[in-house]
Amino acid sequence: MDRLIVNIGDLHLKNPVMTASGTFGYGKEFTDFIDLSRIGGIFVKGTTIRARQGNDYPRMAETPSGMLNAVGLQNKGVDHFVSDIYPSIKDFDTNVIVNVSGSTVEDYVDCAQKLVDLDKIPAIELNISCPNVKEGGMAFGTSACSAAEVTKAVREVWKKTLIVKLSPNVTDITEIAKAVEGEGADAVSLINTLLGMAVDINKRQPVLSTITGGLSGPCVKPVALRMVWQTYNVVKIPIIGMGGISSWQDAIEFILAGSSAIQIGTHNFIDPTISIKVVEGIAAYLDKHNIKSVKELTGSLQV
Amino acid sequence: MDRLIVNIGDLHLKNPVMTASGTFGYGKEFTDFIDLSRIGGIFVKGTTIRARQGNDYPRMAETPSGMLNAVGLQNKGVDHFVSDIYPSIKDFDTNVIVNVSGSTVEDYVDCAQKLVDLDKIPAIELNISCPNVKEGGMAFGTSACSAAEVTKAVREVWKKTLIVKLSPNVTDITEIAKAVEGEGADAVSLINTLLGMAVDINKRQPVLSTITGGLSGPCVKPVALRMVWQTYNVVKIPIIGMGGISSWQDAIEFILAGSSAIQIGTHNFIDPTISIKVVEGIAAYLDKHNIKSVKELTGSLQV
Amino acid sequence: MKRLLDLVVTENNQLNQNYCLIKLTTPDGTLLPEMYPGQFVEIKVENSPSTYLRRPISVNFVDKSKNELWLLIQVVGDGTKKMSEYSVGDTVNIMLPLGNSFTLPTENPKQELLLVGGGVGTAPMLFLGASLKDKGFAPKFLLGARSKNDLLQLDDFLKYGEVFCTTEDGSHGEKGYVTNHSVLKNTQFSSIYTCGPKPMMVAVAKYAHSNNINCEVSLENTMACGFGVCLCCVEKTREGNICVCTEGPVFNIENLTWID
Amino acid sequence: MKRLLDLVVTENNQLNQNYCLIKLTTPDGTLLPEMYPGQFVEIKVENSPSTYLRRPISVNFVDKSKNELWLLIQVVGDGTKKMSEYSVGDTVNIMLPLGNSFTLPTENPKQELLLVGGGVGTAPMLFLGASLKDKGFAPKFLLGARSKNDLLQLDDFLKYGEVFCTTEDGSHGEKGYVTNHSVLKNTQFSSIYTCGPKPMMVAVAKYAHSNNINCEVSLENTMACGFGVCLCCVEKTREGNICVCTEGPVFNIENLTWID
Ligand SMILES: Cc1cc2nc3c(=O)[nH]c(=O)nc-3n(C[C@H](O)[C@H](O)[C@H](O)COP(=O)(O)OP(=O)(O)OC[C@H]3O[C@@H](n4cnc5c(N)ncnc54)[C@H](O)[C@@H]3O)c2cc1C
Ligand SMILES: Cc1cc2nc3c(=O)[nH]c(=O)nc-3n(C[C@H](O)[C@H](O)[C@H](O)COP(=O)(O)OP(=O)(O)OC[C@H]3O[C@@H](n4cnc5c(N)ncnc54)[C@H](O)[C@@H]3O)c2cc1C
Ligand SMILES: Cc1cc2nc3c(=O)[nH]c(=O)nc-3n(C[C@H](O)[C@H](O)[C@H](O)COP(=O)(O)O)c2cc1C
Ligand SMILES: Cc1cc2nc3c(=O)[nH]c(=O)nc-3n(C[C@H](O)[C@H](O)[C@H](O)COP(=O)(O)O)c2cc1C
Ligand code: FES
Ligand code: FES
Repeated sequence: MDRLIVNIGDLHLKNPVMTASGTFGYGKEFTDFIDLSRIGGIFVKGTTIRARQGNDYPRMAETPSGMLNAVGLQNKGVDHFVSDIYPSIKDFDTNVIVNVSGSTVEDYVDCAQKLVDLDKIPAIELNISCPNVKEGGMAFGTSACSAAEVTKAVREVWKKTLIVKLSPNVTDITEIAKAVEGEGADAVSLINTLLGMAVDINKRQPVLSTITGGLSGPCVKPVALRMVWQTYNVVKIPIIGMGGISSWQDAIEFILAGSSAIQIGTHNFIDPTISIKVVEGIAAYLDKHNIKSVKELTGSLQV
Repeated sequence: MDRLIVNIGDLHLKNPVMTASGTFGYGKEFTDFIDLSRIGGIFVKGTTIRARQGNDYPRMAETPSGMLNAVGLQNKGVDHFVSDIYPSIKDFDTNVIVNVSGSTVEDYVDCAQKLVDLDKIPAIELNISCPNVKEGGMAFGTSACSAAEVTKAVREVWKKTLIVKLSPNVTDITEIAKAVEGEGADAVSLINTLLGMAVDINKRQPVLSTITGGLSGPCVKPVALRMVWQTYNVVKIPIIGMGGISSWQDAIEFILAGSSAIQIGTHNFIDPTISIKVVEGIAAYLDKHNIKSVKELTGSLQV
Repeated sequence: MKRLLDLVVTENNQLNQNYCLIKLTTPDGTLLPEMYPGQFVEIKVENSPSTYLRRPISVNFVDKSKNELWLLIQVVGDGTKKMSEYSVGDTVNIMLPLGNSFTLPTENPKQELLLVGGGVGTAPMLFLGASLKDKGFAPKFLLGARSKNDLLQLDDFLKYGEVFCTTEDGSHGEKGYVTNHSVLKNTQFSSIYTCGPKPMMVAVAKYAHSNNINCEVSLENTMACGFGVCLCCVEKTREGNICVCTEGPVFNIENLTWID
Repeated sequence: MKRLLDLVVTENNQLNQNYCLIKLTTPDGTLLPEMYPGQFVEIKVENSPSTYLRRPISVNFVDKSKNELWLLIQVVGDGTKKMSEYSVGDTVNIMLPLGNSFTLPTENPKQELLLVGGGVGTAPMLFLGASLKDKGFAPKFLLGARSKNDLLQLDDFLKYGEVFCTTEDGSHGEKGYVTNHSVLKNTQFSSIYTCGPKPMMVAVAKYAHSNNINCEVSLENTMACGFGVCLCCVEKTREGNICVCTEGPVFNIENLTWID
């Protein structure tokens, strides 16, 4: 399966298929269904410097071909991750990448610093794009200036692979991508959720406790693909594409549009084996079209 | 049906249900299916100062719960509208509103000026948000400053109701809404299409001739509702909400979130009678909940 | 261990206009995984444009002799409508078993146990009652519904214990709500188990709490995944926000904030 | 006048693995609207999560005696798959009739007319052939397919005229493509009508043009609405971008830019 190998910074992936933060727990929840060693990597749940209870229930609304969530970064904090979770997942035979969130630059830096010594964490993903909490960093992700600032600060303490996850809730994602590239990010991942809303017409209330929430699933795929393509045309660092991927065909679309690797999010809920199916589908596509390496496909769209 | 009456500036609507520009032709195409006098108004196809051939085929891609289009404002120009189309539609017993597009401020102003003397055109909608052509004005719609500029210029020549149609492809739609309100727009309508993309993995090409296109349909509803809600909280002028409405329930969601009236777009293709069903559904909802006027519902979400 | 199985429909009985009882088995005769009362499954609904996520459904009963899983479905939207249209022989993709289960008492078979179900919340009570009887208890059932027509599976419940009913219109059993039923006054229960509409469960929980009766409730918070990864289904408990799909759906009321 | 009708399935014949022939009528016996060869309908497909838009399908035949509309369906995705699963008695929401139609000659019943269909593009040719015969012409059919198994409705075609076939694997008729068939050399046609895969239609158009034969093609551009409001289905013609759903699907090749 050499033809599936890709590299993101110093991060070596046996294949380009990974699972998105907040949709795959810590990987353990999936071991009943799949062999984790067969996927390229796992992005674990958004982690913050302090424990967070998340938002009030209701946190979820189903929408046409997708869903809104307002989880709000519920997690037990980075210290708990280091002491209690890391030991139980560090021996997974795949890349475990921590998704780091914060409300100040210091939060991000402190959180990253706590992870530096974990041998089996080859990369972190800076979540500057969570729309669900003030502290989720979407404010960072919607301005090139502050996106650059947080990237720069974390880059100083984090020497391993640094991925910055971008928000789609912006006028021009390429500006943000260029800004974080300029500060030394090894890769960008996109997209996080689109800010959306649902209304309960019987109660005459918003469905979510937070009024608005993050939209994900197949409905966002066209927007995500467009942003990957736009970004591919302006940055040199690799792109990790995501947003609505629910089949290997979707994954190929993202790769052709410029992704070096992809993440699967919401669809893990519907089919916890989807990541394996995508790995197999990509391999079969390469075979069928006689393509030697998936790297050749990245951005190879004929326009 | 007095309880369905709403006013948008000087525009009197017998009910809040209208049809969106580019999805309803000039209304004539629907007379086989519905009685146009039963809906609040019709927004005709985007009109430009000069005739436009539009983009090359393919212009369409189906997506999960929606579609991408790249029509590119194909139309025969405003003079043709005035001389050939207006006479055949001016006697419709409903409001006919012209959607005006341009690539320069002068284009918009000139186009508006040509429509001023048409008695039966009570309002125009400035499309500063078409993502499909350079000249579609999306550049105007993604900056508060230029949105204000074009609104101001048209306001000077157009004394009847002026509606400005906003682009969702922005970091903060409320800024643009406030800017056009500040220049005297009587109402804002939102959302136009989200910029998206689709890839043909067999041809390894974009599906659309223009690579990217405008996403519409139920998939965009959560984003549209959120933007209506955000805008409702910052402007005093009425909002005409749209994006994915395909049932009366959807329409009620938009009204609760802050819309004074709504437009139905893509769903006209699937069910050309949908506008009538939405009128009837809203009326029945008011009855069931003992609400005297649909005006009371606007923005009445309990949060 | 959680499983993802394609089960085959062996029966689909329309119980009344809104409810149906679906029975499923494995296609190849392999045994169904062990399931416990209170657990649920997640169903992948095909051919429903408005149903993107799986749908959580309680284990209504497990018929070990026939290797059958029973699901009691109330049609409320397109997902449950599509389930109600399953034909014998159809294949259904199901994730199971999910969630924790009711706590069965281990001693004193003479103690009085009450199982209270309202609406489709009666679903998990059948399996719970059967399991209790199996262990030597004599559970009592208290079932509430709008009217006679909405009382489901009465013959099945009767196999496992005495059945009491309330209907809002008085068309069967006592008129009114479950919490007003005379059996609560006439019997000293040591535990109450309940599932149903939230207002009913809250009323039962308050009754149990103020009468010092041990009480477990089964929640139906909206879920996106059902197996603990999305964190959407949380209930506020004394220990903070807790996932209903993994640490529930069954909770002891003393851990919830309802009775405050 | 365009209509939006709920028609009822009276027959659904699986012709082979990928094709089926569906017959529909009105539920109450009212007459179907008048339809002309080359026109199409737009079908609302239910229960298909990936099918949001209606699907355009050609009028394959109108059986006036039975008040039946025939549709020939090739299964290529979920929309057409769902159509192939229609049962007798199912209701299908259809918009019809749509588009223009083939130009039938009005004089000289002896003139030679060739109707060329490839793949599912044979669909409109049956109704066209029947209408021509009705008007006193003796149309010839030239049908191309991958192999014998993909040649559809041969018995029906034979009712209206002589049938010639080509298959790519030579399993029926002449081996090769329609444009190489000997009937083109042996007969002096005054008009050719064609529908099928674009490369085939282009080849036929070029042949006709260079042989000074009048030629009409029926296009299958992707459509969002089917009735002239979305402007998505345009074909580049000598008069600019023209909607295929209203000013087509039938075009005289001299108006297209293919033969340049
Ligand atoms: C642990 C658990 C066990 C359940 N057991 C059963 C069971 O045994 N039998 C059964 O019929 N149903 C059961 N439910 C409820 C069932 O999951 C929902 O009725 C179903 O998901 C609705 O799907 P739908 O597509 O038909 O309706 P939708 O179109 O999704 O919704 C229709 C209406 O139902 C409401 N609704 C949707 N989901 C829920 C929910 N989880 N709780 C309350 N209201 C909801 C919606 O707000 C909407 O108003 C259970 C739910 C949970 C969480
Ligand atoms: C005027 C007209 C008449 C037609 N008549 C018939 C007919 O009589 N019988 C019949 O079986 N089909 C006919 N078609 C084609 C038919 O509309 C498509 O095959 C159908 O829409 C595919 O729907 P789906 O959901 O099954 O596949 P999808 O999932 O939508 O698509 C499956 C594959 O088919 C391709 N495809 C989709 N639509 C078209 C299209 N319009 N043209 C070419 N490729 C397409 C897609 O790119 C994709 O690769 C006609 C099309 C037009 C425009
Ligand atoms: C329930 C849920 C929780 C999420 N939590 C996080 C998170 O903690 N951190 C993060 O960066 N993204 C989070 N996301 C966003 C996803 O990682 C992903 O960017 C997004 O869902 C788009 O991909 P998809 O359409 O494949 O789901 C979450 C998404 C969902 C649905
Ligand atoms: C095919 C098509 C053409 C459109 N053309 C125009 C246009 O000319 N001017 C305009 O302002 N909006 C145009 N729109 C956008 C719609 O008016 C509407 O804003 C958008 O589709 C969202 O609503 P919907 O989801 O209900 O379709 C077009 C949309 C579609 C699908
Ligand atoms: S439903 Fe996803 S964690 Fe409970
Ligand atoms: S398909 Fe909409 S105009 Fe032709």
